Parts: sequence; C-alpha cells; structure tokens
Amino acid sequence: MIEEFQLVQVMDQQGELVQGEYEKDISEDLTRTFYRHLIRIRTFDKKAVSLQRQGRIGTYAPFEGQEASQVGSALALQDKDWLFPSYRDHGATMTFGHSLLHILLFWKGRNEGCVPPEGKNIFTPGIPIATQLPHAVGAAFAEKRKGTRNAAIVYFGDGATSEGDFHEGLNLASVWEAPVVFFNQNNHYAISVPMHKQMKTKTIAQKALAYDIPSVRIDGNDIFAVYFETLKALERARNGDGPTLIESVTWRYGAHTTADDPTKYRDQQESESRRKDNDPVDRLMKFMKHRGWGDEEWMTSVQKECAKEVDLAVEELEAYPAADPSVIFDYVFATPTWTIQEQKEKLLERLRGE
Amino acid sequence: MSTLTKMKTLTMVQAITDAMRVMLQESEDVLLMGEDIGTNGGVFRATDGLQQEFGEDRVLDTPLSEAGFIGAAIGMGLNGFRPVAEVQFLGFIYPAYEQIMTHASRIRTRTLGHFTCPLVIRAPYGAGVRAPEIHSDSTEALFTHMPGIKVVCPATPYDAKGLLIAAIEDPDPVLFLEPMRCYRSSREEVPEEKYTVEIGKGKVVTEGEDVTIIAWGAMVKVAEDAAKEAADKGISCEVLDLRTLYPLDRDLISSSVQKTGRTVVVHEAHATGGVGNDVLAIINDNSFLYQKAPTERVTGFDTPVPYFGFEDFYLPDSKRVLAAVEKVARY
Amino acid sequence: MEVKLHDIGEGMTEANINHFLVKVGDVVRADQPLVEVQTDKMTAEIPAPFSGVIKEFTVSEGETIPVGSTVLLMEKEQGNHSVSRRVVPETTHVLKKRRILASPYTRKIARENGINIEEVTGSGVGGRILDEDIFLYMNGESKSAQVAVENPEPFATEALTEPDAKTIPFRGRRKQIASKMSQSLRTIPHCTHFEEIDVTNLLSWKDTMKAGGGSISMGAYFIKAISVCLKEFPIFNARLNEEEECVELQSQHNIGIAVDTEEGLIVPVIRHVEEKTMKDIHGEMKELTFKALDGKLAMKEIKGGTFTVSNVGPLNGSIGATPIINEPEVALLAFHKTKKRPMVNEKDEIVVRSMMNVSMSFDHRVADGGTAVKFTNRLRDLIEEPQSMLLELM
Amino acid sequence: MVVGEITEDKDIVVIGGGPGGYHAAIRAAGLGRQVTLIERKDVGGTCLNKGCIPSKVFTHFAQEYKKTKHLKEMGMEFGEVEANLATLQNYKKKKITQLRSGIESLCKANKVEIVRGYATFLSESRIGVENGHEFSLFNFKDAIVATGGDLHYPDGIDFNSDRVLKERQIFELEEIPEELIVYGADYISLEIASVFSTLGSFVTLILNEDLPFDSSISKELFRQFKKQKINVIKSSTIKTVSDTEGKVIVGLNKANGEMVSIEGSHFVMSGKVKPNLSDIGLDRLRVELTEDDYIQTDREGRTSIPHIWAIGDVTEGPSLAVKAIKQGKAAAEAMAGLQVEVDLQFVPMVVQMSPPIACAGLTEEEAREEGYSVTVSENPVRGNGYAQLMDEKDGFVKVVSDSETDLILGIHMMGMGAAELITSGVLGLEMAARDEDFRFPLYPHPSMNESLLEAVEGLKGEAVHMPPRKKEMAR
Repeated sequence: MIEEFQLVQVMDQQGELVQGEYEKDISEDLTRTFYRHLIRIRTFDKKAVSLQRQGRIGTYAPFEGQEASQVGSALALQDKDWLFPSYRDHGATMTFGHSLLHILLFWKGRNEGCVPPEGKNIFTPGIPIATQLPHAVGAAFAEKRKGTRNAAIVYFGDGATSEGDFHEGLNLASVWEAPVVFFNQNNHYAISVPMHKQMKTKTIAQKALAYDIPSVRIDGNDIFAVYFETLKALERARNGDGPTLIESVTWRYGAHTTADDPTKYRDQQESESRRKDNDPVDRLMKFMKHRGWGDEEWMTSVQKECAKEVDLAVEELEAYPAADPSVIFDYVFATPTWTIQEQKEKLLERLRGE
Repeated sequence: MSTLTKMKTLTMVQAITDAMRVMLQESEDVLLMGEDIGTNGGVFRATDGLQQEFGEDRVLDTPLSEAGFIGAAIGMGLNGFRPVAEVQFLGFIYPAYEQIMTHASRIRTRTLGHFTCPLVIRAPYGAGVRAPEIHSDSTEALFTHMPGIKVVCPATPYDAKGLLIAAIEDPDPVLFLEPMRCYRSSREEVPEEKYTVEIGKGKVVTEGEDVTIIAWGAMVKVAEDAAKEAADKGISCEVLDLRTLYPLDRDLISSSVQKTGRTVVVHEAHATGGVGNDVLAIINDNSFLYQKAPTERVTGFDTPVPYFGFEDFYLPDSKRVLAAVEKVARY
Repeated sequence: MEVKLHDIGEGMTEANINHFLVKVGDVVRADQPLVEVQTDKMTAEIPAPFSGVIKEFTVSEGETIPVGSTVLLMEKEQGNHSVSRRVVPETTHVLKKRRILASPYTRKIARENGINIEEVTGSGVGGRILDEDIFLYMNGESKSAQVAVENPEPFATEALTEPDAKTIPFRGRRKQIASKMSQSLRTIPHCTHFEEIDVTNLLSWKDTMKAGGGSISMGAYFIKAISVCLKEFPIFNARLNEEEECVELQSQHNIGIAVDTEEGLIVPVIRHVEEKTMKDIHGEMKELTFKALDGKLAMKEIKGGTFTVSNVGPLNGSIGATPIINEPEVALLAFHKTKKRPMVNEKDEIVVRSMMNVSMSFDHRVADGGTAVKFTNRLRDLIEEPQSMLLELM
Repeated sequence: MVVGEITEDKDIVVIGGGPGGYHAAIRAAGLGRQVTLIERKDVGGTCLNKGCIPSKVFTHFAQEYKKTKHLKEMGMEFGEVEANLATLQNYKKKKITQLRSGIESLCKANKVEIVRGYATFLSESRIGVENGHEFSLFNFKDAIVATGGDLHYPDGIDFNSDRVLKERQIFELEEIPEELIVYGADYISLEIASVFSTLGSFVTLILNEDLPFDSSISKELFRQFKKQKINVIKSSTIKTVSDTEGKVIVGLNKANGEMVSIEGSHFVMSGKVKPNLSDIGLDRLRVELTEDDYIQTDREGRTSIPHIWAIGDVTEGPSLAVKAIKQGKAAAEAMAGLQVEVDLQFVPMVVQMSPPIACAGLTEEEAREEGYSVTVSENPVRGNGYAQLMDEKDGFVKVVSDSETDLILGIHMMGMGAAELITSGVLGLEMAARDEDFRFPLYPHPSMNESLLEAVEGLKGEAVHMPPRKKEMAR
C-alpha cells in the first residue's frame, strides 16, 4: 500500500523545490509569513515548557517538530472556517487567530482559555482521543446545510485512528459528503506506542479507501506540501466534493507532555538526528537562503518580536484575575438548576467566611 | 500477620505493581492489557518493568481503543483468562462504557452462569493533581449503579495490593479505582507475599465516639485531617474507609453510626446520584432510631469537575468536612 | 507584593480577620487601612505599606490566621514587577559582628537559655563573659528570658496530662498574661504593703453628689486622688531604664484600670488623668470597661500606662493582696472590699465606719518602703476627707 | 506519567549535595528527620569535584616534589625525579571517586535519599526536579537551599582555547605549562602560581588587588616570590587576552595608567563566586535577597520564608566549604529546635603554597584600626629545631594582641605545617584566650608547635629562641 501512498513533497530536506509547478504560487511574502508563524509557535512552545517547569502553568503538551504541519494547514484556512484541534494543536489555533493569553490560560487550568476570539470558529481542544472528529463532521455538514462555502478542519494524531470515533467520523462525512478536512499528524508515537504496534497498515492515508474518501500522504515537515495540499482539500470541500483525509508525516521531538519521559520508550537520539536533518524550520530557512529571501537581520528581528509577544502574553497571564468560583456554576445550564444554585451559594458563603 | 512476614515500604502505585507481579507469577491466566502499559510501564508507572519480566504476550500494549480492548478483555475472560485492563484515567473509560454496561456486567446473568467475566478494570481517578480536563473525573456512581460489577477503591498501599489481588481472584468483573492523589503521596509497609483484603469490607481508620465520617479514596486523608482538627475542638470522630463501593459494608456503617448517632459522608464525586446517597439509605434502613442529627454530605458539586485552576474550590477539604462535623455535633 | 499580618503588639500569635476595608482593584494610599483584625486583646487595622493597587485577598473574612501570614496581595504604583530586595529587618548580619568575648561553652549556655549573649555584660578581665554572668543575667535582670517562657518545652508537659483529664487551652490572652506576669515577677523585686482607709465620708459625699444629679463612681474619685499623690511622689509614675542607668519620671499620668473579662485580665489606660476632671474620668472609665468586656479595645487604648489600679472592691471579697506590677511601671494599687467595721475614734469611742483596705506593690529597685508609706498616707487623707481635694483644684 | 502533578510527600529536601548540603542532610537525618538530597550532578559539590580537592592534589604533589632535593641530601637514593601530570590526573580522579562514593555510602547509611536532577521551587511547599525529560514533584516540610556558587569572569575573555584557562581547568592539565601567567590575588591564584613554579613553569603573577594578609605575611610572601623566581606584577587590571599561534598575550592596565603586554604559553585566572540561584525559582517565592543578591538569612540560616533555609555560597560571606559545613549542621539542628549559632569571626584562611600560609583573627592593621593597643610578636621558624632538621626554615608565626588586656586578637603564620597548627590558634581565639592561656600548656618538643608558643612568649619579650634584639622588636 505504501507504494500507492507515496509521500508528497514540494520542497526536499535540503530546502530545494522539487515540484516546479508550485513555483508561481510561492512568493517571498508567503515564505516570510510561513517563517514568522513557525518561529512564533516554536517560541511559544519552548516558553510554555519552561513555564511548566517553574510551576507557572500545569501539565503541557509540546508540539516542537510539528510546526510546519500546524502552520501550513492553519494558514490554508479562511476566516469563517471551523477548526477542531486536539490538545497538541494550539500551534494551529494560534496561527488561525487564537490568543496566546487564552492558550496559556487553558494550560493553567482555566476554563476561560477555551473561549475563542469573537468571530473565530475554534473549538476547545479535544482531550479524549478522536472525539472531535464527529464534531467536525457535524459542524461541516451544518455549513453545507446552510449553503455556505465554509469548511471544517479537524486535527488528530496517529493513535486516534484506532478509536471508533475516527471510523464513525470518516464514514459519516463520506456518506454526507461533508466539507471537512481530516488532518492527521502522524508523529509516529501515541504516547509510548509506536505506529507499528498501533496498526498493521503502513500508512494512515490508506484507511480512507474503506470510506471512499480521497486521501494524500504528505511530508509534514515540508510547509509547502502541507499548505498546498490542505488548500486543495479545502477547495474540494468548498466545491461540494466532500471530505479529504490528509496524513501529514512528522515527528514530535519531545515528550508527550511535560509529565512524560520519552526516554522510557524510545531512543531520543532519533529525535536529535531528525532535528538535525529534517527540522521544519531549518528546511524553510534553507529554502529562503537559497533564494536570498529574508536575511539574518530580518530573521533575528522576527525572533525578537515573537519572543516579545510571548513574554507579553505571559505577563498578561500572570496579571490575569484569580479564579472566580462562580465560573464553576454559572455555565452548567443556561439557567442554573436549584441544586447548582444552592451549591454555589453555599460555596460563596463559605469563601466569604460566613 | 505473622511476625515472619517480610515487609517492604511502598507507595500505592508500587503496591499495585506488586499485586500484579504476584498474580502474574501465580497464574498464566492472568494478563495485563492497556495503552502504554508495556515499554512505558504505564502512564503512572503502575506496570513498570512487568513487560520486561513477563513478556509482550502477557503484558500487552494495546492500540488506542478503550472500547476495543475492554471488549476484547471480556472475550478473553469468557474464554478462560483473567485479564486486568488499565484505562489511563477513569474519565477515558466512557468509550468502553457500552461494553461494560451491556456485556461485562450481565454475561453471567444472560447465560445463567455458563459464560462468566472474571475481568478487572483498573482506573486512576479523582482530582487534586492539577491534571487537564476529563482526567479528574470521579464517576464511580456510574458503575455502582450498574448491576453486575463490583467497585473497589483503596486509600492506602496495603489495601491497594490486597484489594487488587482479591479483585483479580474474584470470579466477576471488578472496577478497581486508584485515587491518583494517593499514588505517591505516602509510603507504607506492605507484605512482600500474596495476601488479600476482602471485597465488601470497609475499615475503621480512626476510632471515635461523637461523629462518624465516612469516606473512600483520596477523601480518607481529608476525613482524617478533619478528625484531627475536630479533636482539637473536643469532638471525637470515627473515620471509616469504605474500600468497597459496591457492595457497601452495611455492618460496618451500621455499627459505627449506631454508636455515634451523627454522620458525615465525604466524596469528591457530584452530589446528586453519588454513592453517599446509598450510604444514607443504609443509615435510614438500619439505624434510623439511633440518629441524633441528620447526616451531612460533603461532596463535589453538580457541575463538571472544573479545570484545575478551580479544583480547590470543587474538592472537599478538611475545613469543609470539619464544618459539617461541627454542624452534626451541635445539632 | 504581599501584605502580611505582623506582630502588632505584645507578642500576639494570631488574629481574626474581621473585615476588609478595601476591595480588590482599589487604589490605596500608603498607610490607608486595609483590613480590620481582632486579636486576643484588641481590634486593629493593618495599613497599606505603600501606595498601590489591591490585587487579591489571600484570606477570607472570619478566618483566624497566624502572625506572618499573608493577608492580601498589592501591587506597587507604577506597576513595578521586579523582585523585592528588601533586607529582612530582623536579620543579624552574619559577617561584620562584634567579637563575643566568651568561650564557646559559655555561649552555648546562653543560647540554650534563650539569652542574647550580646546583651550580657562580662565581668571578666577585658569584659570576658563568664558562665556566672549568664546565670546572673538570667536571674536578675533577664530581658530575653521571656523567650524561654514563650517557647515552653514541647515534650515535658505531655506525659503529665492523663489522657482523659480535662484541659483548658493555654493560649492567646491566657498565655500573654502568664508571660507578662512571670516576666514582671522575675525582673522586679516586689514589695507590698497594706493600708486601711475610712471611706465613710466619701460615701456620704458621693450620695450628696448623686442627689444633686452628678453621679461619680468611687473608682473615678480614687483615680483622681492617685493622680494628686503621683504629682507629689513622681517616683511611682516612672520607668526604670537600666541600660541608661536612670529612672525616667513620666510627665503624663496614664492610669491603667485592671478589668476582669471572660478571657482574662486586661488593662485599658486612661490618659492624662492629671488634666482630666473626675467627671471625665468617670465617663472614660465606664467606656473603657465596656469595650474591654466586649473585646473591642484598640491597641492604643491598652498601651502606655504609667501606673495601674486594680479595683477589686466591686467583686465583693478580699481584704488584701500582693498584686503583681504591670511592667515596666513602678507601682500598682489595689482597692479592696468596703465593709462596715467597729472602729475606735479620736474620742476612744467605738463607732461604725465604712472601711476599705488597699494594697500597694512597688518596685523596690526604684523606691523604698518609706516613700511608699508616705504615698498611701497621702492617698488615705485625700480619701478620708473629700473636701481636702478642693485644695488640689487647678 | 502523562499528565498532572503526582506528588510525593517528603520531610526535608536539601537542594545541592556539596559539603554544606550533605552535612546538613546527614545531620538532619541524625536528628530523626527523613531527608531527600537533590543533586544535579555529583555529590561533593564544587569542593570535592572541582575546587578544594583537585587543587589540593596539586599542592600536595608540588610540596612532595619539592622535598626530593632534601630527601637526597639526607641520603635517600633515587634517580631523576619527573613530574608526570598525566599520572597525577588519574590519581586525582581515583581520589575524587573514592571520596564521592564515601559520601554516597554515608548518605545511604543515614537513610538520606539522593535524587538526581535540577530542582525548581514551584511554591513554598512544593519542588520540581527535572532529570532529562523526567519531572518529579515533591511536597516538603522544610527545605535547605545549598546550591552553591557559580564563577563569574570579566567580559571579553575568550576561554574557548586550551591555553586561556579558568582556575578549575588548570587542574585538568596533563602537561606542565612553560610560561604561565596567573591573574588574581586570592588564595587560589597564589596556590596555582606556587604549584606550577615548583613544577618548573616560569610563572608571572599579576595581582589585581592587595594581598588579603597581614602586612608581615605579604612582605615575606613577596620575598618568597623573588626567591622562587616568580615574576610579580602588582596593581594591574587585565584588559585583553589573546591566543595566537600558541602564544597567549595578556594586555594589562597598570595603576599608573601604563599599558603593558605580557606573553606566555598559558593564562589562568580565578573568577568571582556569585550565588547560584538562577532557575531554582526562589525569586518567584519572593525570598529576600541582600543587596548583592545573596539569600538573606538569620543567624540560624532561615530565609524570609521560615521553613526554607539557605547555607553556603548562596549566603553572604567567604566562599569556603568550612562555612557551608558549619551553616549546614547549624540549619539542621535549628530545624530540630536546638539552639544554634554560626559565628564566622574566626574562619581560618589557608593557602597551601610553598611555604603554606594560615591565618585567623585580626591582622595587625585591622587591630589598630579597631582601636586596640596593639602588641605584635613575630617568631621566625628558623629558630625552631624541628624546622631546622626538616630543612623547612622559611616562614614565621606572628601573634597580634591587645596590650591592655593581653587578649590575643589574631594569629598569622607561614611555614611548614601552618594549616594544622592554625587550629590551636583558632581554638584560642574562640576561647577568648589571653597570652598566658597559650603559654601555660605544654607543647610537644621538638615540633613546629613551639613556634606558636614562642611567638606568644615574644609578646612580652620572653621567648628563649628569639635573640634579645628581636625581643625588643615586640611593639
């Protein structure tokens, strides 16, 4: 099957364009935008890991290594599209317009972090694996029913394909021809379980055959491949041609979460060598250097701007008002039931010391 | 216990590992299955080293598929094995709820005992460890309400090992709840060898005269702290650790609440439909005339377990328990 | 920055948060009161240590918190986030320190008895501190021995209490009183003498006053009379300053009145008695007594006494006592029960008179018996002949 | 683990397994507490692994090397003696490993648990330990911060060369440098200069400040430098160091403003110790710091958070293991409610050069400044019989006293055995001894000890082995 699902690359590991047909679509501006977003989310990710180590946020799921997959796919979206992330996809949500402060709040255990910016269709991170897939199908189907050209994208990992929700989601989308893009980031490990123990198939893309959905297997560290293939899939969706499964092959350098120790189950040397040879950011930088786009000075200034933006978000996070206990109660129902109302009053009384 | 018993000092999670090791050694029928339990030794290290010791055939890393592997465990159970399945968090058991509710719990009934399901499902549960959403659920009542499955919940390393061995030996399905907050918080002397703690029996943790505090899991420590604080105020509390949530230890509850006549039930699960209500029913049935005050319940709220930034508001703490103790004592 | 509950007087250990006087988000000036707390002895307000914005309350109203706890968080004006670099005031610099002329063993004796050896004067050559100096300091002029009382051996008492013996808490006000009393007895060589005073005339004077609508308590009269005496015998309105080797005579007559409350003894102070009329004193006494009984005394109302009066007469008992001086004052006077007794008058007749005993304790380091007797004599005269007070009018 | 904070309850955590940390840990364990020692690398800290012990291997080596001439003179016959630093490195590693495993087994015997990793305070009662990807969480009742110090060097010196060295790197050398330039006036710099001069390097010593000794010691030291052919450049500040084609060129700014450049094969300098507080999260706990960014503590070692303590190089004072050890034990005892006190007035200062220097208490200059009526006495080692027979005749013992009270104020010595002999001096100073307290006891004969006795006797001009002329020198 792997022969049928060859890895699609637009740019190779040395940063050379290997598919000339895209030449006309690649501008200096576009690559600069890519670069800026890659640096931005990587800066955020590193900062978040260090915040966790200092006890300033809780457990955190890092995505370092998967930046091209997240930035490339999110930049292909249009303003009114829907984004259904998992817990490791805030690189995509922040690229699509989520606020850094809110993402940090989420990791600090604050429900407030789940509220997207006004007008942005960003759903909350799916914590139980694969549960977000049927939601995306439903939301996309709703757009279709409304007669818009808006689509939905849903993010999930390799492990998620073992869950029933994956199969049920794909089947429904196929039957309904829902305008949804199933964006799979295959980073090869579901926490500790390697892909070969997760499934017998060599690819995830091939699973689409069973549902008669088009699929493509792309180099997830090649931001051009990610961007253009996602654009295509979205375009199909908008045109009423139904869902697409994209398998974006990538790698997470670090742990599953800051509470996990990857050395327990894999040789971290592999991460290091991948970082050396196949880093999504490095690849884009090489590409830009070949073209003479974006000099050192500009890159440094971007890095500085991103660091500043992230630091500012951390400052906002720490200045954010303390948790208000009413939040627990006020949003369970539109109108609280007497049980909840009474429990709230009791808690507030107790906190006031009555 | 004989004085010759060799002891070792273990945390609860180590005691759980030890119980599984003892049972894996004892019987080839016992096998473990779950996500990340092999090479990784489990997300809480509960199965640390067991795959290396017993092989990939007996300690199985499953795909990410709770309904799938618990369903499969049922199949293995009815075909002669004694599977111990780990779900990473109780909050992730829901895909498998159908398998448990519609099959595991009623196979014996359905087939008049021809097929049985000697299955143990281990599930870390509960709040207080600053975990993300869903990870902190405490929905034991969804299972005590389900006919045909026993539910146990240790609060100490000793009870954890003894109860888990008893659960694996039990001929019927058992949900084994592991309070995450207790996993590593303290250590205790645990016998090296095999022993059991009887399912269906609670225990008196602290003896007292005035008020009975009934708790399980991570709330036992909270109850004990409250009892200490109450003692400073001159109220003597008896703390019960139920250890088994289905079937409840009616005799233990009755004897204590008949002595004190005043009761506080503590659980971190939601108030409505919580196991505390079943405790109340037992008091009502057996000990109504002994009661000197209405029983107080200190529980979580009828809200989803909040994000951990709000966790401290949600979780019963010793202050809340103490206030309830004072209320029933003064009634 | 955190605003903490500091020890605001008399070695308090905890306080109850009565209520906050500000809200989260309020902009406050330095020294503006933020929260009202209630201790064993009084109600006090914690002021803002600097100007800024209230960020968060870390305790709630009604909570009892130990000294040192953070009460609320404030942010300084101009949003200065930087790490605080204040020097901890109580810290002794480890480095530049005066050389202690004592052997390590002697230093250990001092340490273990809670004595700051730097306060001990050495009697050896060149000021060397000897073991004896430590012992002398402990027995005679101990200043820091208080520490030992506040930190009783945690283990020693435990075994003595039977498991089911009833105990009452030895904390808060009780412990404060215990420590103050022991301190006073340890430092001050007490001397107590007694006198009996005929109050028949005073009682009838009082009745006359009352008939005229001007009710004055006996206590107010006594206090005014004491003030008159203190003017003549200022040594009893003084404070011994051993370090400076002098007795400081106080210009104000701030007379403390011992009040027996449910939580124990407390001594509110009437200030400037020398400037006040008997009517003022009477009113103020009443107010302070009520506040004391309600536990509503403020810090300033229990501080700065120069002489203490204990009026145990109304308790209807006791004919004499050996009162303990309210350190650092020099003397204390107790008025006992008034009782009709057969007395022999100047004409050698036996007559019925209303008699009252007084006990006076004074610091024998500062004054001697002769002066003290003269003091009580003068007081007796002023009480026995109310008219004589007229001469003292200003 | 996958999410959340699964926390283990601990009693005392000690952060840092250097001399202060492990002394504190073992003492606290001895007082019945459960102790967890968190160490990011090797127990023994800077002292054992990088500082005191490696440097003392070298100073000892140099002292023994120097003796060979004397040994031959006495009749011991052996061939040419060569200093092989490669062998010495192996010896050093062996000794360090031995000492380190000694500490580890001591910890084990005392049930002190050693946890590896980098610690960060997450709150006033919780600490995280990062070891690679593993992140463990502990709740603690008390914590002792003993993370030690980091060395800091002036900007602009590029140490990325095997000829421009930091003081710790020079003890890694396997060959003796030909021309060594040493920069610094502290004991480490002096030891380095002395060691490599003895081993045959041509040494230039650049002093950036005055020597930290009594003037008599400094004066004699300069004489010794001259004798040992160590080139000394005083009052100079380093400006540049460059390494080109096997030559190190050091640019200096002399006190008079003159710029000089010196050439050598190697350059070494000692750094300034600054508290190692980065990343342990104490700033977020708002622990009070001193003006110089040390952790502020009271005399028991308690920080502004009462159940967090600090000892050693994170607190102000001399950066010496002796101080950390004392503070460590004191903190452990104070936690147990014992009354403790740390007084650093008489920290002995030792320089293991040739000949060794050891001092405690006030220098003559300091004593005068403090207003004492100062009397001093200097007894040259030359007059000591044992020194004569050992052929170790360099040095003297100087005693500073207050003539009004006869109180001994300071003791300064240079000469063979000074590091051991200074203990008598420190003991006397702590006992507030007067001259008779030193003179009354019996001193072993013949021994170096007698030099101390005679120095004290010399205060009143009564030392037998000091010529009458010298006796009058007592001022």
